[in-house]
Amino acid sequence: MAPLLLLTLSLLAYAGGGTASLLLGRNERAAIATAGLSGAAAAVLGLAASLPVVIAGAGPVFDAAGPYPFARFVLRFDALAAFMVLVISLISLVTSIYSLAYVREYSGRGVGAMGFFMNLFIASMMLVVVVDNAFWFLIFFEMMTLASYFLVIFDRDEKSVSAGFLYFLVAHAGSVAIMAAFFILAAHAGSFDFEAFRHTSLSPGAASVVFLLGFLGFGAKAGMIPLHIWLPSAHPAAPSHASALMSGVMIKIGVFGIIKVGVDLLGGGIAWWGLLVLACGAVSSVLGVIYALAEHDIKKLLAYHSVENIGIILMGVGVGMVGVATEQPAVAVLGFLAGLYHLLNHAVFKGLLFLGAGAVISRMHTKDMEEMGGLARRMPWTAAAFLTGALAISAIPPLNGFVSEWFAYQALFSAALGGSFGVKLLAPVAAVALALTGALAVMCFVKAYGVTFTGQPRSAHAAHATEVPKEMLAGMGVLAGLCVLLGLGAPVVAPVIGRVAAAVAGQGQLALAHGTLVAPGSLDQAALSTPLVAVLLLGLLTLPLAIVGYFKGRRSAGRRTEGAWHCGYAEDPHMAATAGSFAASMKVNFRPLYRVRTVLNHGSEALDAGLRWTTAMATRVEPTWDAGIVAPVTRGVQAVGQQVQRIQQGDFRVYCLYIVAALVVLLFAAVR
Amino acid sequence: MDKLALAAILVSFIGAGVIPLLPQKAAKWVCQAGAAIAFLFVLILTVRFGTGGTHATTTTLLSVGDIQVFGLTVDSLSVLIGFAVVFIGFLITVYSGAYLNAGNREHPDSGRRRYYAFLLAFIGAMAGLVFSSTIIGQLVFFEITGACSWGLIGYYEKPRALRSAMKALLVTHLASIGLYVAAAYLLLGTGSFALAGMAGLGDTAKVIVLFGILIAAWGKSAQLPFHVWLPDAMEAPTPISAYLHAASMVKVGVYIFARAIASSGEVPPVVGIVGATMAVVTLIYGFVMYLPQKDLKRLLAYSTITQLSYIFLALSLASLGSELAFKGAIAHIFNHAFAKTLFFLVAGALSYTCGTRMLPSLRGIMKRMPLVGIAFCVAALAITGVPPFNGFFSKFVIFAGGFEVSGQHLLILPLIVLAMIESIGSFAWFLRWVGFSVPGPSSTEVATAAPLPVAMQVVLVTLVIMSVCSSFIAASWLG
Amino acid sequence: MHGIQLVNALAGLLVITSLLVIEAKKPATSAILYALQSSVLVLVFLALAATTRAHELYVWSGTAFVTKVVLVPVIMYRALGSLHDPATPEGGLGATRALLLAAAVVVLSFLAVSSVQLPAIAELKPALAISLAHFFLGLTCIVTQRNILKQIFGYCLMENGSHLTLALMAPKAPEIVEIGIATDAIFAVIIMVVIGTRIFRTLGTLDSRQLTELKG
Amino acid sequence: MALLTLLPVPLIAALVQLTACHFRPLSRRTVEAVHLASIALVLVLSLLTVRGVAVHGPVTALGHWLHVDALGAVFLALIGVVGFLTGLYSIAYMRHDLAHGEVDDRKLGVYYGFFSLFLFTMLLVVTANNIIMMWVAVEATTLGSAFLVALYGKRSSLEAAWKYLVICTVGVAFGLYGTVLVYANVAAAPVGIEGAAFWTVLLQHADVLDPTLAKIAFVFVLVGFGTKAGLFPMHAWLPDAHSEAPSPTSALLSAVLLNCALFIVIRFDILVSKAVGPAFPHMLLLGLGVLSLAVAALFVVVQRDLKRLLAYSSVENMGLIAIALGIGGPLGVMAALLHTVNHSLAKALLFCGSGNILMKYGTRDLDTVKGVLRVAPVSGVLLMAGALALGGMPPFNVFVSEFLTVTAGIDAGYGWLMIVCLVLLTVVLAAFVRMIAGSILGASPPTVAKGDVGPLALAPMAVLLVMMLIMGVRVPAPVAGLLREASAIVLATEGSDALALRMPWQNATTVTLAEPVDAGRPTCSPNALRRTEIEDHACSNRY
Repeated sequence: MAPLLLLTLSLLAYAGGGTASLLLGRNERAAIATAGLSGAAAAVLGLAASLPVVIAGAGPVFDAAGPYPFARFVLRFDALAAFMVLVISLISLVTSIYSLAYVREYSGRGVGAMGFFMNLFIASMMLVVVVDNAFWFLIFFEMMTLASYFLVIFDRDEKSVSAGFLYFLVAHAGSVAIMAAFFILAAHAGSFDFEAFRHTSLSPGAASVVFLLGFLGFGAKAGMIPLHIWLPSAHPAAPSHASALMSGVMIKIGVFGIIKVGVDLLGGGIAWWGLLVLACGAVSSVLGVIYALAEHDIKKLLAYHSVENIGIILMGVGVGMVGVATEQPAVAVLGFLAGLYHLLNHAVFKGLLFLGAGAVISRMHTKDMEEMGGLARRMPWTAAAFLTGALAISAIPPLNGFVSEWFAYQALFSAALGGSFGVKLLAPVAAVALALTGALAVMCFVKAYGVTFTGQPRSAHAAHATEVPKEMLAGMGVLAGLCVLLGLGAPVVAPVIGRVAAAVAGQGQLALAHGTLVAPGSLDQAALSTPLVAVLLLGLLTLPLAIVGYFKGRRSAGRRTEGAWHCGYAEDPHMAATAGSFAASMKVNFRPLYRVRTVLNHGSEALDAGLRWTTAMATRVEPTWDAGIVAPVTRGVQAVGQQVQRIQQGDFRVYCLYIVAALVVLLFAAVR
Repeated sequence: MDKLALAAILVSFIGAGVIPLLPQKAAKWVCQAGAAIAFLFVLILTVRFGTGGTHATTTTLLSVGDIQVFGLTVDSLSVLIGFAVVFIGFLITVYSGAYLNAGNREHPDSGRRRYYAFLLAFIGAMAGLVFSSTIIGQLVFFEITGACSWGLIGYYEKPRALRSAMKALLVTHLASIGLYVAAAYLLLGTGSFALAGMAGLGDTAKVIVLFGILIAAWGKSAQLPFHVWLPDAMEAPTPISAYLHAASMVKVGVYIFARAIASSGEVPPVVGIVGATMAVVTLIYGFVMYLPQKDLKRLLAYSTITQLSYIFLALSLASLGSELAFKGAIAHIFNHAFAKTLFFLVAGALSYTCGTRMLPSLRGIMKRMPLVGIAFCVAALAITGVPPFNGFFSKFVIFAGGFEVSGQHLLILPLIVLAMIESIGSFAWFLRWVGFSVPGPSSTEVATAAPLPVAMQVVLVTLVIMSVCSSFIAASWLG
Repeated sequence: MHGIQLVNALAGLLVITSLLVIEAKKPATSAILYALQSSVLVLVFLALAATTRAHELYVWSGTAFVTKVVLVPVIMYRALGSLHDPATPEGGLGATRALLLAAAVVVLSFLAVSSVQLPAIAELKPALAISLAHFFLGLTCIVTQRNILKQIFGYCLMENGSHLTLALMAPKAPEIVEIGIATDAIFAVIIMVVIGTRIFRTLGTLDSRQLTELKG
Repeated sequence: MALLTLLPVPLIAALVQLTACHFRPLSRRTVEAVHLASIALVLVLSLLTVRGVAVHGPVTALGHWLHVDALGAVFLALIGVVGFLTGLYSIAYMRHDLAHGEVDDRKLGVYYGFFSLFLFTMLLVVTANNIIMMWVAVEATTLGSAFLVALYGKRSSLEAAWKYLVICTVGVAFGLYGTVLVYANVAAAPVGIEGAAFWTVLLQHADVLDPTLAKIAFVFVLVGFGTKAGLFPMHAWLPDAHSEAPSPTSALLSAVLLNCALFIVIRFDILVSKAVGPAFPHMLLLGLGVLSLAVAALFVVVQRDLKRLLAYSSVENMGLIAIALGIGGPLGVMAALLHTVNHSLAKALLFCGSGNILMKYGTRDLDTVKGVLRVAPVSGVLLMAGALALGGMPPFNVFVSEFLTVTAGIDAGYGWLMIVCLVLLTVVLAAFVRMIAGSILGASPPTVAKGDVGPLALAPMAVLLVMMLIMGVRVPAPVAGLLREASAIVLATEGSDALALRMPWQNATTVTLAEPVDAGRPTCSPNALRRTEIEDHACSNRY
């Protein structure tokens, strides 16, 4: 079937399922099932629609009249859009399955509405990426935010409401910036169609303004530092499957938008745009991971990792943009490849991690890792899935995270080889940042996994936790499998994404795979075979086990199980490293960077103070109109009136004199 | 078709004249019936106009010599706004019937004849103004709406209410001097009161007429420096605030300005520049005044002021040559009417059920009254311009028009940017209150709320639907 | 003596008599003096009639005699008999100041009249000036006197002044006009007396300063 | 001859009643019957006369002594209509006073007698052709109404009557000087003019007037009759007399008497304009008008006595009419005449309303009168509508003439002055609105019994309100025609050049199309061209 038809069906399924879920509100089981199943079905349709286009590298365009003459409803299902639809559908499929069980947690709190907002959220994300008219783009962009806002505030407590406020505000401000960018384009193009934008050439100044506005707006959506402030509070507040979508997919819309504006609409243009993106990406990645390390709240930790990973994606995109601007096709394609690959990967493993966190939280009823511990024994499947995700996000080969980060390195290095001074300077620095990020991410996930799943339970909930239902496990399982597949299958996947990247860069295809090898353009530079790595690693794992087995002595068997103070080896919850102790050294070493965050918080305090001052001023100004103008005028008129009343003082003899006076004055006027 | 418009106007006035002669119990029904009939006429007119090829027609009803004194214009602009005004008027009469009773917790009342008579007369005056083809017709109905507003603001007869009523009347009357001057100039310049003649005026006369109208419009639409009356006008019963001070009467100003702009052909740019600047100044002032407001209605009053500023901004842009902005302005008049009415009626529902409209004591509405909670959210989002609610669509078009014009007039660009920033700010502020009031556990006032009468529920639902749909109606109507 | 000079001289006499009316201590005396003055006015009319050969003026002088010399003084005299308010101060200006004021008014009137360019009254200008001055003296009486009865005299003096002006400037006006004016005057005096009487009965005073309750 | 029978009717009624009550008071029923017959006959006859004027042109009777042209007819109609309605209202009002012992049977006879006498004198003013007779009639109105003012015999009413008498006689005496100057001036003309005191004659020989003398005469006339018309600063008698008189009399004083005085001013304005050009009289009228408007607006806004408030409002409206006259031109004159009519109707309504308040509350202190709408609903509604109308709210008539005045002013180049006037009118509106808010709305005091005054008192008011509404929505054709004729009379002498009367928007082609000046009716008929022009203006009052 035609991709567009499938896409339409998919959208209809989301809409229908969401509405049905809302209408079924009272019947919660049915609502949950409707929303979940329709979401899954729609996601499958979406996958079916997008996969062929992604593989083919190009897709159809649909055009219909809108309510306003300027608002033509144009859908453009090109490679990038299809790729985004693919990512969305993938995560949506998983979360929909996951939700079948997970949402029961929320029964009695309006699960019908939750299903509605979820489906609306997904549908609007899909529309954002495929629509090709600025007007509709903004509408769907805002609807996406709106739907997710309601998911964020779903708990209706003060914390989630304020998180939702911050989230929506930043997103809305961003959308207004984007709107402004589009208006400038439209003013030159005379139309709101993206197609017209593409064929408009702006002066460098105007183009830069447009790009900066778009970068701000989409960067805010992407959660890029310093526009990330909303993210660590909003993602944790939402239900976990929504967090998975937000973190896994929605923030990618921001990246998508940056590519859209910078490359697609403005045509790549100027090199410093790419450098700006690159620099922001580097900063985001390092700071994101450092902040993540300090978090004890498991979902907040994951949220900061999203900031980090957005940084990595942006590094790739930045390099891609530099490549386009400086007309280095290989660098461009490689950069976008790295970015898009990581985009996909991050969606998968971050989705997995959030679902895992959701599974844990659904049993623990807390997000604080300090109260967890030893869950691996009680929730083995969840633990395994979480571990896979953790390994993937830490870029441990042969999982997918490693592949895309490897591409990112390659992109940075090849960019550093050519190009201007700025690129030469910045690319290696970014590479170093990437390395640092990778190292810290490993540390962070050692902490996250270790503290949560290993050791002794640190609370009653933790001690009595049970495995989560099958639907949830199935969702996580799919994603865990994908982590492996996208890693091991890199030789197959990379060329496909490469085609998308090439389409984005407007360049020819780059030869990326040679058998089981993945190479960034040319074999001379570097090559990677994830299957081989996997085999080697398996071997590496088996070898120590064999050695241990061989040297297994009596000592370990005769270990005393007494408490430590009784010279035994029994574990005690207090012995395990806690989340806090893990990060303590980091906190000391990176104190200046943490202070940045404090300063940012101070920034919001300054904003608060400003607001208070303005409010105080307004309070004072408001009555001054009455007190300063209305009252004086009325009182003045009254006072003048009372003065004038003296004319009529009562003595008619004086009145007679008035007449004489009038006569005299008028006579003078007459004979004058 | 002009017969239908005339019938709608006359039905309302006749009904209003009859009400004082009837017993008090009948007043409510006569008022609702009158409004319903008027709405029916306008509805038929709308449908017939929409399907009948949309020819603009002007009929002269009263003329002396060759001077057109009063006539009716039926064109897409007047029919659209007329529909909104009479439709909302009808909804308000329905709502009022339920609102004005002894069960009202804030203002227990029996619904006196005066209320219904003024309300119905107001509907007629509003329809008359919208369909009027001459400036003198506009002036007359302008003044009548002012008088009705005076009668209704002071309805509760508290000294404060009476003072506010007087303030509203006098401030708008003072501003109407501009319209007097404009009408005189138009007559002297063209020998007719017909607005259609404005295009034929010389540049100086046109500027004088337009500024006259603009000043009157500022007064009626509560723009700086005439805005002082509107926040105080919130002493009126809430349905009145909704109708007069959000949906219709304050739109008189922008409407007459829109008509003038539409009729005057080429407009000297000074009008647009002054109009846009004042609009943005008001916009920012209005926004800053959101901050200290604790009374929901007062907050809404300032919000009305800023939204009207948007319309003024759009009309000024239209006068500078942007057709897009003109459509945006009209659509915004239409959309904002529904959204703001909804918001006011939500406030009314809250004060009816909870006995207060002070925001800090209204929490957890969703839990106790889901319908009101949803309406609250929809209204807030519609007003602040979040898609898919109606406010976004018209605001978008207005901004688009602004960028379109900014090429020729450099001053416009910073103004538009300021307006966009204000739009974010006002969004933030309303979102804050939505977050504060709608979700979460109920406060005592909300938890012990009285049930909401069915009539009020029906009206709220209708308006919620319109808050989503109206922009599409406006869009398809204006083409 | 030439007719016109006679007229002018008699007119001068009018000013003096009017001053007497104003400054008379007792209202009753004023009534008598007013009769005296009115008879001077009748003489002026007669002189004027003779000079200008305006036969209408004979009728005028007749009516003037009846109303001003007979009726008004009688009415006033009778009214004053019943109204006596010792508490009301005489007010007034005192003889010296009254004289000075009269002189000033006359001078001003002469100045004013000198600019009038009417051939018919070219020779009667002194009389005309005096008639004007007379009118203003009446006004002065109203303004300066506190006793409301004196104000009635003030009105009568004004009446005489304007009457003289009329005679000087429009000697040929129809008799009926004159009758109308005279009727008005007599009725005005009657009504004033009636209301003045009622004021005295109700308020117990004739002091115009007591009549300042209505103000603002 | 309606005109010939018109004058004796009220005179006879007055004499009968006054004579009767001097000897033995008639019964209430008898005096009421006589009164009713008198006012009804006056209404019918005056309207018949007016109709005659409208159809056949000016009416002249008693040789040349009586003359009614369209201008006079407007005022004659006003006297007839307002006289009848207030007369009708008097019956209810005086019955109430009688029942409450405010008056006795004798006083009732006096009241009705002087009422008719007052009517007679006013009829005489507008019908007299001889200018000195006109003066006599004006003086007589003072004398006729002074007793009405003093009717209650209270301290304040006597004081008001005394002031009214003194100030008006002094003021009107100046009017005599003006009249005599004009007469003497024309009479002394070398060509020898017969009947120089007759209005119709004077008008034809206006060119013989000496310019300086004409100016001086106009000043005297303006001050003299302006006193009677209540123009500032000669207005001082007005608030006292209006507030102390019985309410129907106040209505008559304010709605008709002031107009009669104004009528004479208009007459002299025509004459002097013809002699020395319109600039001078118009300047004076405009000046006094603005002054009156400004001062009266301020007086109105601080006034706490209902009837004094209405009285000052009369000063304000007279000022407005003077302004419109001062502006001149077809629009201005039309506005002035229309406003005369409109103000009369509105003020009659409101003074009657104040009578209702007096009947219910026994006071006119606005701080004491509260909640009229609850005590007397119909009176409340009528008063509210009337007050709003007088404040210039459409769809009532006052709005129309105010708007026309402003338009005329802007046309004549007085744009800023008109804005000032509008601001002052806003001040007046504020006063009325505050009056309504404070006294008509609100809770009623417990001491006042609920229930409206009788239908006999309400009916005339309702009629007035309906007339105001009609005049506001669409001036009936006969009225419009009469006003048009009347303004043509005023305009006929304004300038010799017919083209000067052209409206700004009429281009030269319409003028060439117009018929040549016709000489059909020499004194007052406008030529065809003018007629069309005025028609064009009249439009604006019939929106």
